[in-house]
Amino acid sequence: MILSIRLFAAAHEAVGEDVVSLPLEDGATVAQLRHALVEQFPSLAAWEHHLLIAVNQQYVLETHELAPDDEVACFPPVSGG
Amino acid sequence: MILSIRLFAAAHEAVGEDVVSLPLEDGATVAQLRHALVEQFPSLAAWEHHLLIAVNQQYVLETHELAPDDEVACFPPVSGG
Amino acid sequence: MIELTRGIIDPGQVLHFVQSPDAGASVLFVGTTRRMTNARETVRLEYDAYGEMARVKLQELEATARQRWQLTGVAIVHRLGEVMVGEVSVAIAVSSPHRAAAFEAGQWLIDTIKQVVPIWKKETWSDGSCEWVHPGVNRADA
Amino acid sequence: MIELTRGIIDPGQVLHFVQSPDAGASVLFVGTTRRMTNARETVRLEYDAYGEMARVKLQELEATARQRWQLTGVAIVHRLGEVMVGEVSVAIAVSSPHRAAAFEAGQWLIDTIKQVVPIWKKETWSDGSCEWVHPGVNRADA
Repeated sequence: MILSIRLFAAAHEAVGEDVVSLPLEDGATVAQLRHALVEQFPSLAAWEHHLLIAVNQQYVLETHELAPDDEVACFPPVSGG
Repeated sequence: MILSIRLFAAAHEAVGEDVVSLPLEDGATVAQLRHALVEQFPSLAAWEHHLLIAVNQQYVLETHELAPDDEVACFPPVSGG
Repeated sequence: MIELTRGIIDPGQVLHFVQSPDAGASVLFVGTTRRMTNARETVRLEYDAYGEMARVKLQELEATARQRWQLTGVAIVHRLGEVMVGEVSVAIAVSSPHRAAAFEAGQWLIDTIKQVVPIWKKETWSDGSCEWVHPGVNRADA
Repeated sequence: MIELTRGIIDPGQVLHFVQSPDAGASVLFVGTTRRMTNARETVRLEYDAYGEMARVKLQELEATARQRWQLTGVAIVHRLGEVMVGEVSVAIAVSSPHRAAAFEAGQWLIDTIKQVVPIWKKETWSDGSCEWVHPGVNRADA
């Protein structure tokens, strides 16, 4: 499957795009997504362990399996308020 | 000495006056004032142990000695806010 | 800033008084005359004060709060006289570079005002009866 | 009431939204862009958000707060885009029959918003440099 991933804040800036496409095996987990993202966009490497992944606007576990229609987003720690 | 004592809230209402005069011996303490007040104004008796006495706009101990020029006030527990 | 007033309190103005580019956090507490207490309906409150001492005590509380917490601004406004249901009886604003300090100081101020500042409220109920509120005093005794 | 806005926030209106004759106590928290952080001067902040998820998370936080505390009203307004020094970036108002609940819920909401709602600030310093604020990330690594 090919997932679209929205990027925000410093992750957006590091990659230079606000949405990227990533080929993943069907049933890939969030952990695999994180790994593939950093491989395809090395500018994210320094952020790897800090990146948060949201699926359908919820935080999920690293073992969560992704589906082709999921709304996926990736961003660094939040700092609102 | 004769002290003027300002009364507030339910103490004012119980006595029917907002200032009363009370003869006291020179050097009388707050405890003596409290006792004399209730003796002269029996309508305060039910409040006796709840009445607060302020001298020169400060709360003071029962052993505090009063002076003729003191600004003395007597009132029940506060309920602002 | 300490004020006792017989006029309507505008909480936005009390907040505005403490806001500053040096304070990242402001906390405003607003006390309002509540309609229902248990199953009884309040029509209005009437606040009386020993005004001179109330001002002295409020200034002491502001000074104490400024010693305990790093505060940029403090404003306390208490209404006197008749206050109808839904109207503001007290507004307390504090600002600080740190939000925990602003919350703690705001809560400490209202808690302590209710304990030591010589202001009293008289409650008028919907059945027309009225009574002074004197915490800790059993009305059966008094 | 949850709102993300690019316009100026009026804290008095946010407070007004939660005031009610059923609530004796209202607490308003206001976050303002602070001029100095340690010895550095901020000129402005810029807030970016994952708007759809931020709204979902803020609604969840309101629902959680209403379950944990007896609240009459809750209003949360967060600014997005450019916010100059001294301007309001967030306003949170809660009302309750009980003041302790209002203080606790207000503090819990701002603490939790800062931890979980996908909003980010970028700080522009007086020397012209700017950087995203990402708590817990060591800038030497990233």
